[in-house]
Amino acid sequence: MQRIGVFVCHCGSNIAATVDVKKVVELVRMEPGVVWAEDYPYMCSEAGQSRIAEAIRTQKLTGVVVCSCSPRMHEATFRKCAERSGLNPYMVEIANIREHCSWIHKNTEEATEKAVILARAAIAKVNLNTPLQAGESRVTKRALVIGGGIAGIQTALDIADAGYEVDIVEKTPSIGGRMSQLDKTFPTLDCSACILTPKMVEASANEKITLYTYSEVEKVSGFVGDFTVDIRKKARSVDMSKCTGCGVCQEKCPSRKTPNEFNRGLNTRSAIYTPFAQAIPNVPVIDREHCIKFQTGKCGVCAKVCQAGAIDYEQKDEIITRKYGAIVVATGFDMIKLDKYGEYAYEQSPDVITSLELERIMNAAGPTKGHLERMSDHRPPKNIVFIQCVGSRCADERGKSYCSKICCMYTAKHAMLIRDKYPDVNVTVFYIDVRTPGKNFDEFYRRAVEEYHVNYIKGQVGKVTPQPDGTLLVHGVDLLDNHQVKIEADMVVLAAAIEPNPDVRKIATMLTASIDTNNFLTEAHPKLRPVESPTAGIFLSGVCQGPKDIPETVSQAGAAAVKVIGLLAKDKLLTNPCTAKADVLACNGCSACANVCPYGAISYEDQEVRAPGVREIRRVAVVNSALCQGCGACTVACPSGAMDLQGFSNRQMIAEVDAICR
Amino acid sequence: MKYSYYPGCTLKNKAKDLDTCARASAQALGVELEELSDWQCCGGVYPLGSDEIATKLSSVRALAQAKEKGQALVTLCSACHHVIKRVNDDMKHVEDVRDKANRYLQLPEPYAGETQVLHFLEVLRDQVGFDTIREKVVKPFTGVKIGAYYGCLLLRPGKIMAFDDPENPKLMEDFIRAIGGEPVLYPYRNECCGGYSSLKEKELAGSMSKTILRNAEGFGAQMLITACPLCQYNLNQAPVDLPVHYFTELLAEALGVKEEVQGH
Amino acid sequence: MSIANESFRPKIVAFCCNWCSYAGADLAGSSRLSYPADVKIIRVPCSCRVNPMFILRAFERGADGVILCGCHPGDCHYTTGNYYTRRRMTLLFSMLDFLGVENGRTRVEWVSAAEGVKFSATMNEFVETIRALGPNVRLGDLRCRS
Amino acid sequence: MTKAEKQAEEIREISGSDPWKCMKCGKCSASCPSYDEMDIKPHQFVSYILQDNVEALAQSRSLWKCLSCFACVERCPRDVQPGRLVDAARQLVVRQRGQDYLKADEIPELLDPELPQQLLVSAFRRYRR
Repeated sequence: MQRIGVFVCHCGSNIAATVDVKKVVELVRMEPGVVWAEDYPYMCSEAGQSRIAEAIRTQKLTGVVVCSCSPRMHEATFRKCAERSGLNPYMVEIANIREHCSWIHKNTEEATEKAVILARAAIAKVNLNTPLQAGESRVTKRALVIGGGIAGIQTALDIADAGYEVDIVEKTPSIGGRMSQLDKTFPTLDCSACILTPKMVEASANEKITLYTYSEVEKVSGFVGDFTVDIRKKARSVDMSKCTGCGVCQEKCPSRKTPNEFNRGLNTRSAIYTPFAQAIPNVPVIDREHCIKFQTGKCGVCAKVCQAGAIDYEQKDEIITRKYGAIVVATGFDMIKLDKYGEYAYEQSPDVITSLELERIMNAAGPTKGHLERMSDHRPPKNIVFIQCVGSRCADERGKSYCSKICCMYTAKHAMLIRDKYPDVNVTVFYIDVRTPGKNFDEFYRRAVEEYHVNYIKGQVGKVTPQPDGTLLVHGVDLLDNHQVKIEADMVVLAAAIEPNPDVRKIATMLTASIDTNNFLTEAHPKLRPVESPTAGIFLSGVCQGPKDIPETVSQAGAAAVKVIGLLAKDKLLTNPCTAKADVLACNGCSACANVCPYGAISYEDQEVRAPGVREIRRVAVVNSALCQGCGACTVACPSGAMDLQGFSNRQMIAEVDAICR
Repeated sequence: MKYSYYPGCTLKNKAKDLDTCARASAQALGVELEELSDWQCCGGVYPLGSDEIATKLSSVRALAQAKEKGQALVTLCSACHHVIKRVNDDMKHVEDVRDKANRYLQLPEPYAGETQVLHFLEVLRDQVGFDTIREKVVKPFTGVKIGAYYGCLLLRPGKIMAFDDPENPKLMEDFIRAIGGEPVLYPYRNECCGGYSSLKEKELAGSMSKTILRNAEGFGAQMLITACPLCQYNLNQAPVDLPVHYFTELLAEALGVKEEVQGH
Repeated sequence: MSIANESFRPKIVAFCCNWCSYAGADLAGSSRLSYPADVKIIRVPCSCRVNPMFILRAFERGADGVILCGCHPGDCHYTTGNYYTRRRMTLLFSMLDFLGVENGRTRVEWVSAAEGVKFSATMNEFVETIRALGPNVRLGDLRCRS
Repeated sequence: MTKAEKQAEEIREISGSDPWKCMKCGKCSASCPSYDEMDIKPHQFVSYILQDNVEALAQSRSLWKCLSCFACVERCPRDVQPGRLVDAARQLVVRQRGQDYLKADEIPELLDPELPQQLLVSAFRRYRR
C-alpha cells in the first residue's frame, strides 16, 4: 500500500475562489492510501514546495498528488521537488483543477465536486505508480539548418561560432534567400546585398559549415539528440569540384526562354544558370526541364565551351544520410498568389506588380538594370499607386487572417526611394492603417510623408481598371475626406500578403513539428519559448514561425542558435522513462506491436522464459527504450495484453476510469 | 441532352430574341429545352433579407418542377438565373427558409435544393463544349471584335453563383472565340450598368452605362454581347454608338439558324 | 453525491492526448470557455494509447458517454497514432452501437492545441447530446450499482 | 433595449451580416458605383448600425441609390458585405406601409416603349412593399 500525500493549491484565488479547497482536503483524506492532505495558497512557491518536501520526509510518503494547475505548467516543478526530497519523481501525479475545473466552472458546489473526482482519479493512479528511472541517450554534436536564407545563415554562423558542425540544406542553387532579392533595407536604406553577401561568404568559408545547395530534406527519423536525416542532393549536372564559375556556359546556352525565378519572372534566363551574380556556391545548375540537351538530346553547347570540363550530363541525384543532434527550420516565406484578386488586374496588366517585383525592378542587377520603368512599354512611370493589405487581414478565404507586418515599412521605403531618385514621379499610398512599431520605424514613415511628400490616403482600393491608353485607373476611397478617389496611374504596386513557404507542411510532417492553420510553425510557448517547436530538438528561425522583418529574423536566428548550442553542449540527454515494456510471460512474439511502432523501437529476440511450470526459449518482443517515445500504439495492438506503457499502464488508466465513474 | 427551361417574363416579351435564338441554337446543337408548364415570374431581384419567404416561392416552384422531371433547370436571363440559383442555395443550406417554404408550398415531396441550376452559357461550356460549337459554326464572326458584358448578376456573389472568376471571368470570351470572333478584354465588363435605377434615376444609370461602353470602345470592341435584357436596355439608352446584342443572337447567326427564327 | 431529485447529470469521460487536445483543453481553461462539469478529462500520451477496454470499462462502470480527442490527422506528435485511433474506434463504436450503446454516446474529435474554442464547443455539444439520450443502461455492471 | 437598438438588431438579423467584423478599410465605398449619389456611404452604413443609428439610415437617400450590384459583397475582405445591410435597412422601411419609394401612379410617365418588363418587376420589388 502506498502512503500518499495530497497537496491542494489555491493558486491565490484562481482555484480557491471557485473550488472549496478545504472541502477537497477533507474529502480526499478518506481515499485509500492517503495519509496526508493539506492546502496552501501557492504550492509552486518556494514555501509550498518545502511543505511538500517536509511531508515526504516526515510522513514517509511514497506517492504525491498535487491538485493545482495543468501538468503542462508545473508537473516538472513538483517532480523535481519530490526528487530533491528523496522520492522518485514519477511517483508524483497532478490533478488539473485549474484549467480543467476552477477556470471554466462558476458554481462552487459543482466545481468542488469535480475537483474531488479529479483528485480521486490521480490518487487511484498514484496507488499503482512504480518508480521509474529516466534513461540516457547520446547527443550527436552536429546541427542541421533547413533553409539558406538570412535566418538559416545567421543560425548556422552562430552555431559554428560555438565550435559545432552545422549543415545548411537549401532547395535552390544558391544560399541567400529572399533577402538576396531585396534592393535596399528599411529603416536605414542600406543595400541588402552589401550586408548579406559578406554573411554568405562567411558561411561558405567557415570550415564548420557544410552547404548542401540545390538539395532537399527527404526523410527524418530519430529524436532529440539523435536524428537521422536523408538529404537529396539534386543532380546539378555540373561538377562542383571542377567548375571555375567563369559563366561562359550561361552566355552561350541557346535555351533562354525560362522565366527567371530570381527576378520573379520579369525576364528570362538560360537553362544552365546561377540565380544571381553573387550566388554561393558560384556553380551553375542545368535546369533539365528547359535544357535542349536533356529534352531533345541535341545540343551540348555548354559542355563544348566549358574549359574546365565541369559539365556532367550523367550526374545523378545523390542521397546523403547524416546524424544530427538538433534541427533548425528556417524555410522562410513567399508572397501569396494573386490570381484570386482579379479586381486589382495583376494578371491582366504587366504594369500592376507586387512589391517584390518592384524590388527587382529597382535593383541595379534586376531586369531593368535599376531603371524604374513600366514592364509593358519600358517607359518611366509618372504616377505610381501603392495598395496595402492585399490579402492580409482578410476574413474570407481569398486572403490571410494575419497582418503581414513588413508591408507598411517596405512601402514607405519604396515610396521614399522613388521620390528621392525621381522627384517628378507622384506617389500615392492607399492604406488601411500604417503600422510601424519598431525602432526608428515611425520616424521613417513620417519622413516619407514630411520630407518626400508621399501622398498617403486612408482607404482601400476597390478596383484597378486598365484603360485603352495604357494607364491604370485606380478606383479608391479617401475615408477621412469621405470621397471617392480616382487616380490615373501608370504603375500599381500591390503589397501582397506573405505566407510560409509552401514546402513547410511537408517538412513539418517529417519532423512531427506542429503547424498552425496558416502553416506557420507553432512555438513551444508563444511568449516564453518562441524559438523552439513543441517537438524536442526542433528549433524555429525566421518567418517560418510568423511574419518578421530582417532585424527580427536575425535576432530569432541567434536565439535559435543559442538553444541549439545549449543542447549540443550536453553529452547525454535524459530520456522519457514512460516507455513501452513487454511482459515476456504473456508475449507470444506475434509482431503486432512492431508493425504499428512509428519508431522501429521494437525488435524480437529469443529469450528463456521462466515461470512456474514453464521453462522454454521463446521469441519475445523487446523495446529499445532509447527509441521508444511512449505513444502507446503497441499496447493496444497487442492481442495478449503483454505490452504495457510505463507511467500510463493499463491498470493505471482503468483505475482512473473507475475513479471518475464511481 | 434534355433540360427544363425557365424563360422568365421579359423573354416572352421585350427580349424575344434572347429566347427564340437560344431555342433555335439549342436545337442545332442537340440540346432540348423543355419549357416548364406553368412558371411564374422570379421577381427580378433576389430578396437579400434572410427572413423573406414569399418572394422566393415562385423560384422554389420552378425548381421543384424540374426536380420532379429529373432535369437540370436552364435559364437565360441573368436576373432569373441569379434569383433562382440563390434561392436554390437557400433551399439547400438555410434550414429556416427550407422549412418555411416547404410548409407553405405543401409539395408532394419536400424540396431541398436538389435541382441543378444552369445558365445556358454554362450548358454551352460544360455540356455541349466550345469545341463542339466551333465545329458546328457555319458563319463565323471572323475578325469581328466583340466585347463580353457580364454585368453583376451572373458573377456575384462568386461563392454562390460559381459561374466564373467574379473579378476576371473568361467564359464569354471563350464563347466569342468559339463562334469565330475576337474577344476584347476590357475591365468594365463586370461593372454595374445601373440596373433597376434606370426607372427613376435615369442619369445615374446613363452615366454608368456610358463609362462601360466608352471603355469597351476604347479597347476596340465593335459590339457587345450580354445575357441580360435590363443590361441591354440600359446600355442601349446610353449615347454611345456601340451595338449591344444578346449572346444567343450571335450564336444563332453563327450556327446559321438566325433566318429560321426571324422567319417565324 | 446527491443526484436524487436533480435533473440528469451525465458521467462523461474524455480521453485527451497530451500534445494537442489536452493543451486545447488547457487553452479552453485559460480562455475561460466554460463547458459542463460533467466532463472529466484523462490525460493519455496519444489518442492511440486508448485501449477499447478502457471505454468498455467506462460504460461498465456507469459512464453515459465517452469522447476521445486527439491531434488532427497529419498532426500527430507520434506521426501516425491518430490514424490507428480512427480505425480502431470506427470498429469499436459500430460494435457498441450494435450492443445498444448509441453512436451518440461515443465520439472521436480532433482538437489542436490552438483550438480552445473548439474544445469547449465540442464538450458543450457532446454533453447536450448525452443529456438528450438520457442515462446509459446498456453494458452497466449491475454489481457496480449502488 | 431601446427602439433604436432593437431596430439595429433587426437589421443585423435580416441581413445576416456581422458589422463588428468591419476593419474600416473602405473597399466597399471604393467599389460602389453609386457612391456619389449616396448621402450615407457604404462603409458608414456599417458604423451607423454599430451605433444603433437606424433612424438616420431610414431617412437616407442611399437606400434607394444602392443598385444591388454586389461589388461590395464580393470584395469585402472581412465578410461584412455592406450591401446586405443596405438591403436590410431598405426592407425595414418598405415594410412600413406608405414608405414606398415608387408609387404606382408615377409609373406611366416613367415608361418608354423599349423598357423591359424585368426593369419594372425589379424596381417594384426593391422600391416598394
